[in-house]
Amino acid sequence: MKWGVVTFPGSNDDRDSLYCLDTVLAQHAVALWHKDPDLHGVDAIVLPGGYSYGDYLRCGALARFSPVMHSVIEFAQAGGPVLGMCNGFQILCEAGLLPGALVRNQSLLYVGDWVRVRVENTRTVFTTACQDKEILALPIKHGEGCYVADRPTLQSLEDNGQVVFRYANAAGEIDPAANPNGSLNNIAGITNRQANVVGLMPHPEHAVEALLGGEDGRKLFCSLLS
Amino acid sequence: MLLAKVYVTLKKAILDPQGKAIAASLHALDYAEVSEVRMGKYLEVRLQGVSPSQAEHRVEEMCQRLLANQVIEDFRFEIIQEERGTPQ
Amino acid sequence: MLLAKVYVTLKKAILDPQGKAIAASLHALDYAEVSEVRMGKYLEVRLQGVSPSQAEHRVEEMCQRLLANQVIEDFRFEIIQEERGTPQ
Amino acid sequence: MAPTVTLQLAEDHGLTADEYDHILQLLGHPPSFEELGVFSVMWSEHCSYKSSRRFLSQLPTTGPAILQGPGENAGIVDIGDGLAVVFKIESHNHPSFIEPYHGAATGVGGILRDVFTMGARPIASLNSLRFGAPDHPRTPYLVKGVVAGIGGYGNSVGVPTVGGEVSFDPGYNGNILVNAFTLGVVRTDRIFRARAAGAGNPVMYVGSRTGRDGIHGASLLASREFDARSEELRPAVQVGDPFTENLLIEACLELMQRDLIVAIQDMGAAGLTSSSVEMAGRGGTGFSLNLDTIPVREEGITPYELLLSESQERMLLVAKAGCEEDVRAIFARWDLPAVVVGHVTDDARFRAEWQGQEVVSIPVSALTDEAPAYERPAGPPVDLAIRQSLDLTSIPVPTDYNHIVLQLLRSPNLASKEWVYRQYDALVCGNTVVPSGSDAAVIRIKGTKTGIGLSVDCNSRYCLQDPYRGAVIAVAESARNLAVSGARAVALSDCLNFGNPEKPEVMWQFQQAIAGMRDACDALGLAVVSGNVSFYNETAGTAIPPTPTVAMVGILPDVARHVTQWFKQPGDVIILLGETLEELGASEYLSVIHGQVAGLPPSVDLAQEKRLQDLCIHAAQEQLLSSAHDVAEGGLAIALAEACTTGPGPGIGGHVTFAEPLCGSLRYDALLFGESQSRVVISLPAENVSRLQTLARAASVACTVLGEVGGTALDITGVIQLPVAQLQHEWRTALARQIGL
Ligand SMILES: Nc1ncnc2c1ncn2[C@@H]1O[C@H](COP(=O)(O)OP(=O)(O)O)[C@@H](O)[C@H]1O
Ligand SMILES: [Mg+2]
Repeated sequence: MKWGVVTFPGSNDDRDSLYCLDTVLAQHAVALWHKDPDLHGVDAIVLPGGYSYGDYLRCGALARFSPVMHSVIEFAQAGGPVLGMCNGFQILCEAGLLPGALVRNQSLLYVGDWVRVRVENTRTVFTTACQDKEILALPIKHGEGCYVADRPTLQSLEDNGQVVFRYANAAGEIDPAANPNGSLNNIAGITNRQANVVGLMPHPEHAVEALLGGEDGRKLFCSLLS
Repeated sequence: MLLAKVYVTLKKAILDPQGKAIAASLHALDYAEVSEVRMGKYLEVRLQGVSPSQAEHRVEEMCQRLLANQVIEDFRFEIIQEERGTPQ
Repeated sequence: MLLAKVYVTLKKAILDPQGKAIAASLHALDYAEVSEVRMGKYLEVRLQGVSPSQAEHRVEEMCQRLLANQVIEDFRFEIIQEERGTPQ
Repeated sequence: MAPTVTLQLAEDHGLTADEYDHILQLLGHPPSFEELGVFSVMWSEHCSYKSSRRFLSQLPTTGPAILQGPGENAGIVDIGDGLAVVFKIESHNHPSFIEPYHGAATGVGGILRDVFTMGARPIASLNSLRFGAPDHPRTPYLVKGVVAGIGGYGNSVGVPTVGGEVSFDPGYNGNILVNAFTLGVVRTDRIFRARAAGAGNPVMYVGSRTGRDGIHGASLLASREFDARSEELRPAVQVGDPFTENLLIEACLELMQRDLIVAIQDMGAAGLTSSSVEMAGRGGTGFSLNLDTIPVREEGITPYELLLSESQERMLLVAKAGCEEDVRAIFARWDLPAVVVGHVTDDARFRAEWQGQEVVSIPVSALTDEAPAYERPAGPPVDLAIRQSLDLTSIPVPTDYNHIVLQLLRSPNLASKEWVYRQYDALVCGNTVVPSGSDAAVIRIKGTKTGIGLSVDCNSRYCLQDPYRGAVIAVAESARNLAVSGARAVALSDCLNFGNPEKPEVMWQFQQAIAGMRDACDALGLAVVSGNVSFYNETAGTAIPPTPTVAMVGILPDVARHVTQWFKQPGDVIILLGETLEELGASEYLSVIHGQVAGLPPSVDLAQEKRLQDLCIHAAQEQLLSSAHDVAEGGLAIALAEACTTGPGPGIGGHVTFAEPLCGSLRYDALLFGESQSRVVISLPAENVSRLQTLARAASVACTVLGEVGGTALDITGVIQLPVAQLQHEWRTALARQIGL
């Protein structure tokens, strides 16, 4: 299993994602460079967090046009596993690989914290290792993580079970009070129809070591290994 | 030189917390007459060596491809002639 | 109902990282004709129960006090009559 | 056309008549307009330290682990495994008051450059913030702007903010403090310094283009009192570009993996001028710049502006002759310009030419060694004795202690700072073991067992009442915050924020604070390896309370053995280490409950402090402790309340009973809320108690069993009975409520 982690100018969690994959999970992982359309034969792609191109127009807007993304889009359309975390999720939406968009948190404040998400779909390539309705503790750190989509889109997401993670409270209930950014239907992460592309605002790559606060994030990466 | 003034606004259906917050602050400052505030983007794009009609079509394309995200935003723009070196 | 269209732009000499990055991307997308991009804010402020002339002076005040950060930004605005319920 | 230089013009540049005469002597002719600009910034307080140099030299700056003390862009401490940490704290006070968002943001950007310019990858930041009264009309605006700016830059650039401090005092109403700290990690064989060498070597400019940003930020903003005229200085405010800084970090670190450069330095205050002069000065060489080659952002920038612009995200480096292309290639990969703008010379002069003529030619030493140094008159404020006197009998002993605990927890200085640090990315870089929320932040160093402890502290009320003791306590408390977390303090960076040094009482405060820091460092075996002096923090003639901020760095040999401040395990025994005296002077209790700022700060026995800290570190290494929390502002009662409430989740209660000698001997309010130093509240499993007592006895540290962890209330027999849920709610929500955020 060979992983590729894309580095865009302004990516921050790219190094952390690589560390998570190669050092913590002992995977073969390589860095992919935004200017290089060659995917170097990777089997799975991670779009990391950070502020690609400064996120200066809209989060993820400028990244989607970088040379590597053309290849990533083809890779995804051919069924290749693609995981977008935080900024990576925003890029997937801007690139049209996932529906909807991520806008400014309702609070208008950046929020860095640990949250709970409930696994709503265990059939995506990144959630097969999770139990249905399992609660994962994951960190978030974003200013624009409020998921929005028009009614029909939202409806079809729900109807097709494309919602993968929802913000939940300690009891595992989908509680508005547990929603850190105002996302519609407490959506924290979604997948495409083929369930090979997953995007989420939380940072599973920052939840793989007990020393650093938790290991629930391992499940997403291990799903692909099992 | 040509100047394209591009206005990007949130679709009506998308709520606008920034606009809401600004309206609230204005009310706090006793501007009771304010009934609504919507927050958008205003971009000035300066163009060289293209005709106004080419510009029309190029800027339309820039907006569709990059400047606006049509899932959540609408855009409109106007193009004006600008005397050298006096961008306003 | 009155609609104040407020344009807030960075002062000329102030660095505009956003505009810079957007211009770079437009070039990468082969819009070579783009010579400069400046990023600003566009606010729609709807006003009720004030006359256009009152509005003029109230909105000027709002801009100075809240809407623009005059340390780094300039503003201008125009006020138009808006037929009920058709904000564009 | 450049104006002709006169004494008047020199004075408008912030130079005195004497200083101008000295310049005439040094040059032998009147300076050109550009030369005047260069002198004015290099001789400004901000760049020349003319009022502070003499006294800073009293601070201990060496030690077995110290690889680099003051004098470079940042200090360096060896942490073993062939690695070192590089760190510095710096102020950005005036810009942040004028434009809180961008002022704070560019403060973060600046300190980052000081660290990665030495070859280190920045991995953690702290910030120390001082605002005016909570109810001052400008306070909410400033708090929101500053915090958003620190987050906006730090989060985007990709360096975690893992700790800091915030406090409020009317003394900062017109002059807030924003002190930013960054720590990086570097291989000891890959440290870069800013010493130019090798006549003929090309000088290269990398990073953002130069605009008219912040002309005279150093001389006018940072080196003058604050008054209405500051409004005119507004154009001096700079906007930061964290995206470009992010690229600059990666490009510079990539560059430093190769053997292509001799020296590198960021362009900070006084921009191109100071970085050139400092690099040449340290290397004993000269610099010759061709200003026509500087990449510019707009047309018509004058040579004067090019020399003094403080545009952000720029670096100057001396490449090895012949390596220009390789350097250019690396920066091109990151889409950054890298341009040759001059070369190193052997004539020890700073030269700049523009459009074929030399606009600057000054001996480098005239700008560095020859810069003025003053021993300004110093004397205590006239009302010192009155201020320091406190008649406790005039303070009524309260009856309802529950009420007082709640009032204190609501005070913005004690309330949770969660509203602030939730806006920071504390996790990026993947090293954060303990983020904001405990006494010290702890980060791990990848590839080793080592952890680094970080804390930034200063109680400016203490410093106002007694700057010597206040500074001693700032050092002692920040080291204690590390010790209770399991880390041994090694070295610190200081940010000395004071008023106008031309006033004897301010100079006296400064000298007292230096003496206090020196004595505390000597006693605790600490070195000062970097820092920054910020004078002229005044508004309309009133100085801020003296604020010598201390950012402490320490080491945990085994990061897994770190300790946090909150109770964890029902049944654990609660113990107080250290002695409680009847000390209410300058306390939060006195100010919040009785509206008084009076008396002397608590006394400190540095030998006792050292033994206490060693004990805490030892106990952590033996893994005896479930929690450890130092007793600071608010005293023992608040320390206990914090141990109950500050952990993740709903918290946990504690039952405490005061026996002799604690009670009886002193006033109850002093027992509960006095701020006697060298005290720590720990909790530990019953089976570890006797071992701990043995260690405490050996260290001759008083060790008093207070009670037991458990239940859902903080219960101090006979005086305090409060549900943890209520404490937690009050404490968590107070800041936003009190400030109106
Ligand atoms: N501006 C800030 N940025 C980040 N963390 C902060 C800030 N202010 C306070 N904190 C965190 O809040 C906690 C309490 O701060 P403080 O009361 O100053 O601790 P202490 O009294 O032990 O020094 C600490 O963990 C500190 O790091
Ligand atoms: Mg403490």
